[in-house]
Amino acid sequence: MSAVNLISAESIKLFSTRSPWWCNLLAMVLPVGFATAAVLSWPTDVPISVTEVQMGYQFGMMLVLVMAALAVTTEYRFGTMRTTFQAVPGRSSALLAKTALVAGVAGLVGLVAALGSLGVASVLHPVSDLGLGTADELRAVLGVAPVFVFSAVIAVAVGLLVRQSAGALALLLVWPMLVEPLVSVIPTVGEHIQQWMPFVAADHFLRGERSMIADPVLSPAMALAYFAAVSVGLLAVALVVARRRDA
Amino acid sequence: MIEVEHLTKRYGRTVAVDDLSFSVRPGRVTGFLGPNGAGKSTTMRMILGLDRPTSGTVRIDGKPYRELDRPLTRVGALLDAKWVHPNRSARAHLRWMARTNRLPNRRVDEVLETVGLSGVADRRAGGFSLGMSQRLGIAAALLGDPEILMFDEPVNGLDPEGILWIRQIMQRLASEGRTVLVSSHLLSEMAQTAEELVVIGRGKLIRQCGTAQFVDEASGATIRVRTPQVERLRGALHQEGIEVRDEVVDELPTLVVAGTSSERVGEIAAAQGVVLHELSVQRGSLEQAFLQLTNEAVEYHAHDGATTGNEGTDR
Amino acid sequence: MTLLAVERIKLFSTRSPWWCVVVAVGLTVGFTALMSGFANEQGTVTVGFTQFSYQFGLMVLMVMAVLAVTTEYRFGTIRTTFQTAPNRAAVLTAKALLVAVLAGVVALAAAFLSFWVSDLLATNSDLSLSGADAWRNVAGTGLVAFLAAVLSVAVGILLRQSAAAVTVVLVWPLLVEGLVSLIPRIGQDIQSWMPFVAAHHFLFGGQPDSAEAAMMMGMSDVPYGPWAGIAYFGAISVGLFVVAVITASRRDA
Amino acid sequence: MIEARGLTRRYGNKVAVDDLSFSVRPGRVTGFLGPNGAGKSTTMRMILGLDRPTSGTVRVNGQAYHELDQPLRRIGALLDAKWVHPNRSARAHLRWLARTNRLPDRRVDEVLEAVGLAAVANRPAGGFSLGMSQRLGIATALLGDPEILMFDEPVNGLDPEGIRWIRGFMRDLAAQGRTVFVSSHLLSEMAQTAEDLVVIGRGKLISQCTTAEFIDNASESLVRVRTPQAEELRAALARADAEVRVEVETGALLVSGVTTQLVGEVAAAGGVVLHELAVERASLEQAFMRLTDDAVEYQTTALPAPELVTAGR
Repeated sequence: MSAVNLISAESIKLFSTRSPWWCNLLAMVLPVGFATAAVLSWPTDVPISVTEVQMGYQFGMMLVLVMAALAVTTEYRFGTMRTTFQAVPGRSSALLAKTALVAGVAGLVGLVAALGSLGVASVLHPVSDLGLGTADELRAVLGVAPVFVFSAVIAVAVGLLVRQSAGALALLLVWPMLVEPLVSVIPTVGEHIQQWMPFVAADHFLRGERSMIADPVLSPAMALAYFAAVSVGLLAVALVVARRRDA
Repeated sequence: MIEVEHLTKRYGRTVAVDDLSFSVRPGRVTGFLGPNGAGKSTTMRMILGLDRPTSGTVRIDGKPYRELDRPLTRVGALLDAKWVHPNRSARAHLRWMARTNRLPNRRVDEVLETVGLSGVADRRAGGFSLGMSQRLGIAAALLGDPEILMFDEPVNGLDPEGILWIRQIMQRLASEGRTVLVSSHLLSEMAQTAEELVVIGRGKLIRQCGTAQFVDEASGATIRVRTPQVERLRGALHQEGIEVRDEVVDELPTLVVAGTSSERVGEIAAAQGVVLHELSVQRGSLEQAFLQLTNEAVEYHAHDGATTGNEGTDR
Repeated sequence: MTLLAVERIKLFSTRSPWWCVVVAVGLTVGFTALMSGFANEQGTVTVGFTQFSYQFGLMVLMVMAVLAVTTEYRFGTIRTTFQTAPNRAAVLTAKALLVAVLAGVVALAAAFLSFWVSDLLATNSDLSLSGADAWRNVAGTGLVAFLAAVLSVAVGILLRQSAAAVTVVLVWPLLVEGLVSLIPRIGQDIQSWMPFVAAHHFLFGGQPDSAEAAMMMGMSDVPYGPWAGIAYFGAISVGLFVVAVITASRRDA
Repeated sequence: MIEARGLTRRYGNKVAVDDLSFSVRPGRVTGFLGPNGAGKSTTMRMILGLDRPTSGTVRVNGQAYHELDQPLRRIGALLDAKWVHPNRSARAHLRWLARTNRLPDRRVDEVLEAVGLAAVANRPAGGFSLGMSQRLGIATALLGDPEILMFDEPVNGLDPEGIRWIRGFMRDLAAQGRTVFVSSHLLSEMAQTAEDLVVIGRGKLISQCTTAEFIDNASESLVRVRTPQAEELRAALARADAEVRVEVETGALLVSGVTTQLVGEVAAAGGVVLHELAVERASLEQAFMRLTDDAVEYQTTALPAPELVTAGR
């Protein structure tokens, strides 16, 4: 069974139900919508920066997390995971194919959302010189794609471990939106711990010095590498667990 | 007493139940039959006030379901055995139901005992097999000790012992004077359980009558006779004006007689001194009768070349 | 009363509410303890500081409230429920009330435990529950959780589906309300009228460290007082719940 | 060919399947019977490599399931018809499955046609009745045109037309030389469909034999006689060394250890008028009840003992 077949099977699965379409659509529309709102209310004579235009990427990321987690948990909920393992007894290859597909889709969604935001902003706000000239600008825009890719990997891994939609989603949403930001409130050590939080690291990669980390240890590129390592590590654990478990 | 009058339910353009009227009487098991998609479940859900009829009414002892006080003491129903929270124990499931209708907790233990789940009452229902869930569903239906009971495919998933048990419990409930309405696709089971039938197809009433009547109308009974003195018996039956057909059954020559009783054939044979090797009544099966009557009401025909004629009469 | 008792049996006979209660209290109190432990040296622990982590508990309790409804739809027990008690408005109100009371009590317990734990750990700070503002801050979390649970039940009834409902009740307060303020010029005005911002203002408004608390939500000044804030939040919760009940009564179960 | 050797599965300290060995041969329908909780589903899941055996092996055409390349082409199975995403169409469900084992999309339409779902193939499966889901499950099993087919309670939820259809369908598959392994609780159905039986109880093998043998081993066959001269016939039969009982409700005589011919001759010789003379074969249900009596896990209580039940009447 070749990887191509497995990925193609997974893509039929993913795109033959409604929720991934909704999630992906919203993941593209919301950041662009946010960029539009931001640009429209920005003073027309003051330039806006690329980083500010991309601020709404978090909406997209949340929906990508939801989409990727549901791609796994609904299979457990409706019993199709068993059918999958029946058709592909090598479970890891089936799950890797799913991860690859979901992550790939997430990356594309990220790219569309980021370029869409940029495009809308440059049309609506001609005063600003919005482009992909500097390394920072490139990272802020094109970087959304890898961030979404690895976010999706994390979500697939959590979905495999938790197997249950509500639990997986609560974890995946509360973690980046509440736990990671609140960590910085802890006096003395909070800010130091915070920069080792995966989604904060991803944010640091995208936004560089504008991210919430005051005194970063990692360079933006290293922050992405760190985020990727966390996601792949989590996936490895999830695959081992899924292989050992009864389906 | 359940009275259904001109009941209609539309979902968009599809008509699930179409001007359906029937009533279910106490003291007997009434079978509710129909092909898939005939509207049986929808009808049952409307009886319980779960779905709103587009038009028409359902009355339970003269009142709509939603107006019943403590409805569980009037109607007990099992529609889907899997409608239980998987992490809740069987006992807790019944306890909350009992509480809604102010039934004592003691009653919970009683019905658990009746369905044979006492030993597993505190286990989570999610770990139950379909058969055990089915028993839990039946316990829930019996909880309020209601006069009217309604079961949707109660035999589904039960093992043979359970099937036998439910057949007996339904007959017992009817003999206590209760109203019992049961839907099922298993006609060999229904033939043994239901005295009365309500048959629907495409949402419309096809027939409401006794089971025996239903079967006999569709396919009359025949009598199978085997004897070493075939010609003598044939002649004697001819003289009495009785029709006889020759067939080969189980590789033995056999006379098939229609339009009379086995008693009469036996007496004619005895009068002529004919030795009988077999004298048995062959009834049509409920399956045959049902398939004949609902033929055009079946919605999804499978393609097959293999079905043979009279499987229903196999013993 | 009967219906409340029924909902109580239902809620506590599955595991997830227990887990939610434990996690809600544990997270809130644990995080407060962590913060207070580190803040002890500076001696800057205030009443508001001990309540910063209320959102942890609140989110978990909202998830619990959503699941109390959506699992009934998922497992079909809602049909059994409506079969045993055909008055749907009464059933759903009983459920909302029970879940809300539970959420309120748990949040209250978490708030007082947080305060008490901070008091133990932050020996250098002079913590005391005196004054209306301090009491509103600590005891008010119960009220906020109560109303937030009603809102969550309403969302659950309307969406009937765990994944969607959980996403909505988490993304709304955590992301939407915060990011709204980033829209230039009008963003902050819109934000003041966001329900969870109003609830937050009820808890922390008018306190010495309200600025820090406001910053946490990424929010600015609001043009109304704390009690108006909770009234506004309550109106939205109850309004949504009424809409949900009407919808459920009309719908096929 | 499916072969189980010493198959055992424990969950904690509960033994679901206990040293089970059997084989299922091609060219016939083999019924898999057992009371609830006997371990049938667990066994089927182990055959498909979904659950791991604690010990023992099960082989499909000589190979363990996980060693099969493109397993859908070797063994097709229907374990639970509801294992379909409710928002996914029947066609999409079959298409992704076909893709995993490199089956052409054309095959999807063929099997949809074969089970009679072609017209509703693009509707979401969540709106299907249990009967339609069951047909979709059967289509899934047929997808890879496999030599071996395994069905867990395939009749569940089918309407009478569907029941008759699948009965004929399984016989056809076996007649084509395939191995067909079917579990079911509906014994009147199995009696009409299965030639061979594998019967288990509490995880252990109770019997593996043909259906006819199974019934004959478990129960005697009786001759049922109705006559207005019961006493005379009874006496005459007693002289012929036949054992006679009286059925209480009807007054009919139940004679064991003789043929209908013999009873007919005895009656004629004594000038006895007969109203009925028929063989009363034991049903599979009766045979099953007798053999699995102590293997039933959730015994129900407080009901009268089963009366003599005659199947197919």
